[in-house]
Amino acid sequence: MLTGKKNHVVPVLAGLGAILWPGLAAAADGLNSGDTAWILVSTALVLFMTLPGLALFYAGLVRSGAVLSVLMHCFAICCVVSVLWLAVGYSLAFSDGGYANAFIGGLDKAFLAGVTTDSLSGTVPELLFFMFQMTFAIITPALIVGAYPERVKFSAVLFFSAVWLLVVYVPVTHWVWGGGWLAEMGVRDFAGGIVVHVTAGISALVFASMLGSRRGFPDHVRPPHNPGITVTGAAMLWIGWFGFNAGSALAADGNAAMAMLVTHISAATASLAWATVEWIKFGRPSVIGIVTGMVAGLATITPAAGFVGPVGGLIIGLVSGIVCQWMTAWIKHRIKIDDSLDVFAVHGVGGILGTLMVSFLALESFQGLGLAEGMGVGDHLWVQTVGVVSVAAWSAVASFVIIKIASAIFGLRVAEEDEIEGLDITAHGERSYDF
Amino acid sequence: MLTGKKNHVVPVLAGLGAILWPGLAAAADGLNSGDTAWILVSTALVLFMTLPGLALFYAGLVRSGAVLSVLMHCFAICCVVSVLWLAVGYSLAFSDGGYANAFIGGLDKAFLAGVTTDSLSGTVPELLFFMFQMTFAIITPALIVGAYPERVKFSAVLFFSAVWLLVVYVPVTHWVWGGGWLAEMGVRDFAGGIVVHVTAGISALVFASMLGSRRGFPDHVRPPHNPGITVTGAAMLWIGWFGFNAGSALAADGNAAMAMLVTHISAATASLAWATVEWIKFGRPSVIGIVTGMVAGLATITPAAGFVGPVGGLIIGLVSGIVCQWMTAWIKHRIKIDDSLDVFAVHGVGGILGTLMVSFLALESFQGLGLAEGMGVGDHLWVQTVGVVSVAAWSAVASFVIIKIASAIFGLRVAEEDEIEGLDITAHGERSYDF
Amino acid sequence: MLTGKKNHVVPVLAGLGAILWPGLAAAADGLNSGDTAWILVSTALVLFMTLPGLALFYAGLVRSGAVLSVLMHCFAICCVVSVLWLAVGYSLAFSDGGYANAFIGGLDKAFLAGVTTDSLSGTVPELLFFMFQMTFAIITPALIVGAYPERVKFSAVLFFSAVWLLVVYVPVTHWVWGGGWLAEMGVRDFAGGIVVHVTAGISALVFASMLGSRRGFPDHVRPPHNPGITVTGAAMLWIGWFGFNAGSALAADGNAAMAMLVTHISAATASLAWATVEWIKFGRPSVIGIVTGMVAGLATITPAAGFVGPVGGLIIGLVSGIVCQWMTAWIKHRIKIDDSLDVFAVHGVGGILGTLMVSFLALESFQGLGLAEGMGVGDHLWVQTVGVVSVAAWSAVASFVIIKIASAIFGLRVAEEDEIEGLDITAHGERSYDF
Amino acid sequence: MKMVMAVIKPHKMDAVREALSELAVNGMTATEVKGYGRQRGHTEIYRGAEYTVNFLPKVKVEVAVSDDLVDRVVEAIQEAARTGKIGDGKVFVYDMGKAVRIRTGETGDDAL
Amino acid sequence: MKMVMAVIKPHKMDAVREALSELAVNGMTATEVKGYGRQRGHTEIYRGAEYTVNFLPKVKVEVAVSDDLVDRVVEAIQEAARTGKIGDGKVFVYDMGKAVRIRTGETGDDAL
Amino acid sequence: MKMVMAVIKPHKMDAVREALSELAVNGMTATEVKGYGRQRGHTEIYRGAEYTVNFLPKVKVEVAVSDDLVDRVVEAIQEAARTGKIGDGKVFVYDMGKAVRIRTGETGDDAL
Ligand SMILES: Nc1ncnc2c1ncn2[C@@H]1O[C@H](COP(=O)(O)OP(=O)(O)O)[C@@H](O)[C@H]1O
Ligand SMILES: Nc1ncnc2c1ncn2[C@@H]1O[C@H](COP(=O)(O)OP(=O)(O)O)[C@@H](O)[C@H]1O
Ligand SMILES: Nc1ncnc2c1ncn2[C@@H]1O[C@H](COP(=O)(O)OP(=O)(O)O)[C@@H](O)[C@H]1O
Repeated sequence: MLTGKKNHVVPVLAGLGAILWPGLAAAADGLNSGDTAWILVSTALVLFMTLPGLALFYAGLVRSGAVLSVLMHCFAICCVVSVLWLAVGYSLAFSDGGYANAFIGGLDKAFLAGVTTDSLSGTVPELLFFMFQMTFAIITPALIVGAYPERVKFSAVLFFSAVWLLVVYVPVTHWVWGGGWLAEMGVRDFAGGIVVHVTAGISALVFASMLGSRRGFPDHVRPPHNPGITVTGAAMLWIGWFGFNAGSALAADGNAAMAMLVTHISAATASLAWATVEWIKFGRPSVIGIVTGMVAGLATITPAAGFVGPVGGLIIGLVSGIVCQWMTAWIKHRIKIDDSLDVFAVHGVGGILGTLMVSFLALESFQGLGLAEGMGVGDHLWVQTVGVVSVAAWSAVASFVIIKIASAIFGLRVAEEDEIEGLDITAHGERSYDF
Repeated sequence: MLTGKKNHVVPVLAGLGAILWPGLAAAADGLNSGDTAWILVSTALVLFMTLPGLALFYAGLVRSGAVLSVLMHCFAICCVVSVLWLAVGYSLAFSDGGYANAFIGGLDKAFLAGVTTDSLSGTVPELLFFMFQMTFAIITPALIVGAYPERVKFSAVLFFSAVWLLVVYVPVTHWVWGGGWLAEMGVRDFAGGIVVHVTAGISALVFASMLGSRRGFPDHVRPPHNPGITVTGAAMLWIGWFGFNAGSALAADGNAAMAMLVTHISAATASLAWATVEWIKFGRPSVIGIVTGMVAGLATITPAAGFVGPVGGLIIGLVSGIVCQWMTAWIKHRIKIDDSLDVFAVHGVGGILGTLMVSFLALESFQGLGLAEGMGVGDHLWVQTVGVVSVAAWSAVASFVIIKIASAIFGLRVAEEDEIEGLDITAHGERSYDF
Repeated sequence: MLTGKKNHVVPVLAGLGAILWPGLAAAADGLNSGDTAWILVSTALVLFMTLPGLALFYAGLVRSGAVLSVLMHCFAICCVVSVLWLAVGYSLAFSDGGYANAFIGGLDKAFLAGVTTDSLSGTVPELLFFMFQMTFAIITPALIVGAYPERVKFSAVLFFSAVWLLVVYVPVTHWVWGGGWLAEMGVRDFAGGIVVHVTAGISALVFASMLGSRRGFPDHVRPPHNPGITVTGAAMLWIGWFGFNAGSALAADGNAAMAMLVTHISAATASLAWATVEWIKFGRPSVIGIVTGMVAGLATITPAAGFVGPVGGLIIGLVSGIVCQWMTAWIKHRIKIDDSLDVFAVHGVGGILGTLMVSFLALESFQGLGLAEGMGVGDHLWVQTVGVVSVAAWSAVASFVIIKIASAIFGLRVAEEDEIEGLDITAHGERSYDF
Repeated sequence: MKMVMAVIKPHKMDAVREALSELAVNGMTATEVKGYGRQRGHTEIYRGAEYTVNFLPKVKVEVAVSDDLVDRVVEAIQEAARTGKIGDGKVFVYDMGKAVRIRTGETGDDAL
Repeated sequence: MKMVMAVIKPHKMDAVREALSELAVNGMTATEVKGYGRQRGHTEIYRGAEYTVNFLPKVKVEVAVSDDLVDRVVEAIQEAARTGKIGDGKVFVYDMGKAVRIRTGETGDDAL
Repeated sequence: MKMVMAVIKPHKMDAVREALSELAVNGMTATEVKGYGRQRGHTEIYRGAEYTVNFLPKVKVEVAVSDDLVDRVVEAIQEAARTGKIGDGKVFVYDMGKAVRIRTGETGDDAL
C-alpha cells in the first residue's frame, strides 16, 4: 500500500501521511490523472476478484447442490461489507483515532462526512482510495466462505461476516495500514499478506473447526462438481490480482510495474511447482492442482509484491507451491479439520510465508528493493513475526467469540436433511442446473 | 456524460460544447493521457457489460433449449449496431444537425469522415468518444433481448434492433446528450437513465405484448436453467457499470470516483433490499433475487451517478430494490405481459425512478453535488418528468410501428413446434449442452 | 507495436530505438502515468485473452471428456512461458544481439538483469513493457492448443510449447519488433499478424498433421460440447483484444483510440459476414459461426490495427469473415488435416491476409494513416510478403523438428483407449462435470 | 401388477402426468433418454464440419399399475402423448412379480 | 433370474451399494431419474413468478440376481434405503428370461 | 415380444446401433447410466483428498424385438459391444406383454 522507492524505501508512516492527511498530500502532489485512471481500474479489478472470480473458483469446488449458496455467500458479503464500509468501516480503519489511534481509527469520516470530490489521498481522489480499500474489505471475509460451504446457515454467514469485518478486519487494517501500532513498529505488508490472508486464513480454520465437517468428510464427500468453473474463477483471480498488488502502489509507475511482474512470476512458478509435485506423487498433474498452486503463489507474494524483485518472485512461487500443497493434505489428514476449500492451507499459510520471506527477499542481493534504512534482516524478521502472530491471535480469538454468538442466536449449521438435499434448494429455493 | 463540478455544475450545454466542437475543446484542454487511459478502459468495460455480461445474465434465466439463441441475439446486435454506429449513428447523434438540431444531428461525420487521430472531445480523442458512446448504443437494444426470448424470430430481432437504433436510440441520444431539445431544457441524465433504460424498458414492454407470451406463461414456463451463469453475468455487469457510470465523467478525477462510489453503494443496497423483501415474503432470499436487485440498483443510479453523494446512493439503492421487485410481480400478475426477463420492471422502472429522484438527491442536504444554478427542485423535477414522458412516448410509438413492420415482413414469432423444440436447434442448428 | 503518426509514420527502427535504448528514451520523454496506466491495463487484458478467454473458447468446442485437459494446456503454457520469458525469452527478443542482431537478441537482460523500476521503454517502465510483451508470448503457443486437443500427450504439449517459444516465437519477435532483419526491411506488423498469428497458425497445421486426426474424424467426432462457454470465451477475446491492439500503441492517445476502433469494426463486420454466409449456405446462422467470424476479424486486423482507418476495418472484416470460413471447410475436406479447432484457417489465414492487406489499406485513399515515406504499395507488398513467407517457412521447419523430437522422447499421442475415455480423467484424473 | 413403460416426446410429460392423475395413478418415474427410430435425427454443422445426431431427446415414463388399471393407463398415455407426428413414441407393458414400498414395507397393489 | 429395480433417494445410493456388496451382489446399474408420487414437489419463486416442480430427483437401481437371492436383495435394499419419510421409493421385481455377459458370452446366473 | 436391455461401454453405442440396423431393427432407446461391477472404479485426488468413484459411465440400450429376432439381436449386441476388457457389460432379456405405437395405435410386433 506504499510506494517503495528503490534504495531508500519510504518508511511506512510516510506513506500513511498521505493517507491520513489527504489535504496535505494534495497540496504537495495534486491529482494525477494517470495514477487515478490506474486506481479506478484496480478497484474494478479487485472487485472482479470477488465477483465473479472467487465466487466461481469456490462454486466449482463444491457439490452440485450447493453451488448457488456459495455464490450467494460471496455476493451477499460483498453487499453487506460495502454498506458497512461506508457507514463506519473506512473511518475506523483510515481516519485518525486520536488517543486510541494505535488500535483503532475514529468516526470522523463515517458515511464519508467531509470527504468531497476534491479530497485527495496522495495523487488520487480520497473517494477512490475509499473504493479501492473497500474492495479489499469485501474479498477478505469472502475468502472465509471456503471454510463452511454445503452446511452453514445463511443467517450465520451474514452475521459473522458483518461483525468480523468490524472486529477483525477493520482494526487490523488500522494497525498495519492506518497508522496503528504495527505500522509504527515498521511492519511491512504491501498488499495484504497480514491484513487479508492471515486474518481470513486463521478465521477460516476456527470457523471450520467450530462448525464441524461436511457429512462424509473426509472419505465420502463429493468431488468438485465443475472444475472448469474453478479454472475460470482462478484465471479471473490472477488477472484481478494485478489490481490488488500493482494497484497497491497507488500510482501508475515503475513500482506498480514491478509489483505486477513479481505477482505474475510468483503465480506462474507456484502453479508449476504444485503441478510438478502432483505429477511426481500421484502420476498426473491436475488442473485443480495447478490453479490452487496459482492462488498459493498469489497469496504468498501479496505482502512482498512491492519489495522484491523478479528472482524474489521465483523463490516465493516455488516455496509456496510446495509448502501450501503439503499443508492442504496435512490439515485434512492430521488436524482433521474440514476447512473445505483449504482457505487456511492456501491463504493463511501463504500470507504467513510471504510476510516472513519479505525480510530476506527484499534484500538487494535477491534483486529486492531494499529494507528500510537502518533495519537488518533479523530486526525486520522479528517485526514481521510480531505482526503475524499478533494478528493471527486476534483473528482466532475474535472469530471464536463471534461464532459462539452467531451459534447462540442463529445456530451455525443447517439440519442434516437440508445438508443432504443441498443448500441451493433448502436455503435459497433454487436449483443450480436444469438442463 | 458531463463533468459535474461541485457547487456550480456546468450546464449541460457547456459540456456538450466540448462534444460538438472538439477542435475548440482541443485548443482549450489538449489531450490528457490519464483521462484517455480511463476512457479506453471504460469502453472495454461497457462492451464487457454486453459481451459476455448481459448475454450470460440473460442466458442463465431462460430454459436450456434457448440458451444459445439468447447469446446469439446479444452478439449479433452488438455487431449490427457497431457497423450502423460507424455508418450514420454517431453522426446523427453527436454532430450538428443544423436547423433540425433540436431533433437530430447531421450526417457530416458519417463513417467518421473528417475525424482524425488528432481530433479531441474534451481531453480525450474524439475517436475514443465515438467508441465509448458506441458501447452504450450496443447495450441498449441488447437489453430488450430480455423481452422476447424462447419464441422470437431471429430475423425480426435483427430488423427491429437495427431500425430501433436509428429511430429511437439515436434521436433520443441527440435530444439528451447531443445538444437537442431536452438538453436545452436542462434535462439531466448522467449516464443513460433516460437514454438507455427508459428507451429499452418501454420498448421491451411493447415488444413483449405484441409478441405474446411464452407457451405456458405464467404458470408452466420453465424456471431459469442455470442461475450460476446469471450470477456470473451479473457480476460482470456490476464491474462493467463502473465504466458506464464513472466513465461518463469522461475524466479520471474526483467526479469519476464519486460516480463509481455511488454506483457501487446503490448496487449493494438494492441487492440487500431485494433479498430482504424476499426473505420476509417467501421465507428465503434467492440468488436470482439478489442479483436482480443489483441490476435494479445500477439502472436506477445511472442517471444520477454524477450528481448525488454516498447517502443519495444508499437511498436510490433502497428505493429501487423495493419498487422494482414489486413491479416484476405486478407486470406478470396484473398486466399479464410476458416481458420474460423483466426488462421493463427492472430497467424501465429503474431508469424512471433515478431520473426523477435526482432532482431531490442532487441537493447538498443529501450530500449531493447540487442542482444547476437558478434551478429549484420543482423546476428540475418538471424538466426531468418532461424528459421521461416524452422519451417513453416516443419509444412506445416508434417501437410499435417498427414491430408492426417487422411482423409484416418477417413474422415475429416462430412456429409453436420450434418454440417447443427450442430456438437453439431450430433457429441456429446447435445444442447448448452435450455432456 | 509502434506509434504510427498520421502522414509521416515513424519508421519501424525509430520506434525500436525507444525499445532498445530505454535510457535514451527516458531522457527524451520521461514516464507518462497515463500511458503507463493504459499499458498496465492492456497487460491485464491480454493475459485475460488467454486465461480465461482462449481457454474457455477452446474448452467449449471439444467433447465433454477433454474440457479440463484443454484448460490445463492453456494454463500450463501460460506458466511455463512466463518463467522462460523472464529467464531468457525477453532478452533474446528485445535486447541487442550484437553481431547476430539481425537474427537474435542477446542475453544481457536474462532474468531482467540491470532493469530497474526506473528503466523506461518510451514513456512506460521497461518492466511494464516486459510484462506486456510477455502476455503476447503466452497467447501465441496457447493458440496452437486448438490443433491437438482430445488426443495429445500432456508432456508433449509442455515440451513443444517451451522449445517452440525459444526457437520460433522469440527469434521471429526479434526479427519483426526487436530490430532484426525484417524490421530493417520495413516490415509492418502492428500487433502481431506475423509474430503471433502466422507463427501459431502454421505451426498448428504442422502439429495437427504430424499428430494425426481425432478418432472418427471427420465424420464421427463429437460436436462442440458447450457452445455457451465458447461464446463467453469469445467475448473475452474481443474485450482483451483491445489491450492487444490498442495497447500496442504503447500510449493512451489518438493512435490507441484508432487501433481500438478499427479492431472493433473488423470484429463486428467479420462476424456478420461469417453469419451471413452460413445463413445463405445452410439456412441458419450459428452462434459458433458468428464468434468464429469475430476471431477471424480480430486476427486479420491485428497486423493492420495501427495503420488503417475505419473503412479499412470494414474491408478487413468483410474479407476475413468470408475467406477464413471458406478455409475452415477447405482444410477439413480437401487437405484433410484435423486442425481440430481451426487454428490455421482462422489465425494463420487471418494473419496472412491482414499483413498483406495493410499495404493497400494504409493508403490515405482508404482513410489509412499512410505508408512509410518513399514506399509505394508494390514495394511494401513485397516486403510484407517476404515477412509472411519467411516466417511461415521458419515456423513450419522448426515446428517439424521440435515435434519429431517430442515424439521421440515422450510420444505425441495417448493410447486409443485413453482418447476414448477422455484426457480429463486419463491425463489429469479429473472429471469435468459431476451434476 | 404390470409395469407400463412409455417413451414419449419430452414436452408431453406434463400432459401424461395429468392424464394419469385423472385415473388416480399417483406415482411414476421419469428418465431422460435418447431415442432412435423412424423419426430422423438431424445434422449440425459447425465451421463446415457436419455432425450427425441420430438420437433424439425423449422421456421414458415408468408406471407400475394394478392389473385392472393397465388398459386404461395405456390408453390415457397414448392419448395424452399423441401429436400425430412421427416420433411420438411407444408404450410397452410387462408383468411385474412384486412391488414393495420402502417406507412402509407394504407390498403388491398397496405399494403403488 | 430376476431383475430387481428400486427407485430410491439419491443420497441412499451408497448405503444400498454397500448393503448389496454384503450379499455378494457385485454388479448393479444406476440411473438418475425424476420421481412423482405422494411426496410433494416444491415451488420455486423467481422474481415473483412461481414454478412448480412436481418431479423430484431419485436414483433408480437395477440389479439382476439369481432366483434364490432375490428376497434377500429386496430386503437389503429396503433396509438400506429407508429413512421413514415419505418419498423413500419402491422396489419392483420382474422375471428375466436371459442374461449374457458381453465380454465372455457366459449366460444365466454366471453372467451376473 | 421381448425387451432386450443391454448395458454397454458408452463409446460402443454407435457400433451397436449400426449392428442392429443391419438386422433391420430400426428403433431403440438409450439412457446414460452408471455401472458398478467387476470393473474397478477409480480414485480422484483433489488437493490431497481422495474421492473414490465406484460407478462408471455406461449406456443402457433398450430394444423391443419380436420373438423370432431376439437371439440374433442379443448376438449382434454382444459382438458389437465387445472389447474383451472387463466392464463390457451385460445383455438382459425379458418378456413383454404388449407394445403400442403412440402415433398410430398399432400394437404387437407392428408397433416396433
Ligand atoms: N424397438 C424399439 N425398442 C425400444 N424403443 C423404441 C423402439 N422403436 C422405437 N423406440 C423408441 O420410440 C421412439 C419413437 O420411435 P419412432 O420410430 O421415431 O417414431 P414412432 O413411434 O412415431 O414410430 C424412438 O425415439 C425410441 O426411443
Ligand atoms: N406407481 C409407480 N410407478 C413407478 N414409480 C413410482 C410409482 N409410485 C411411486 N413411484 C416412485 O417412487 C417414488 C416415491 O414415491 P412416493 O409416493 O413419493 O413416496 P413413498 O414411496 O414413500 O410412498 C416416486 O418419486 C416415484 O419415483
Ligand atoms: N447384477 C447386475 N445387475 C445389473 N447390472 C449389472 C450387474 N452386474 C453388472 N452390471 C452392469 O454391467 C456393467 C459391467 O459389469 P462388470 O462386472 O464391471 O464387467 P463385465 O461385464 O465385464 O463382467 C456394470 O458396470 C453394471 O452397469
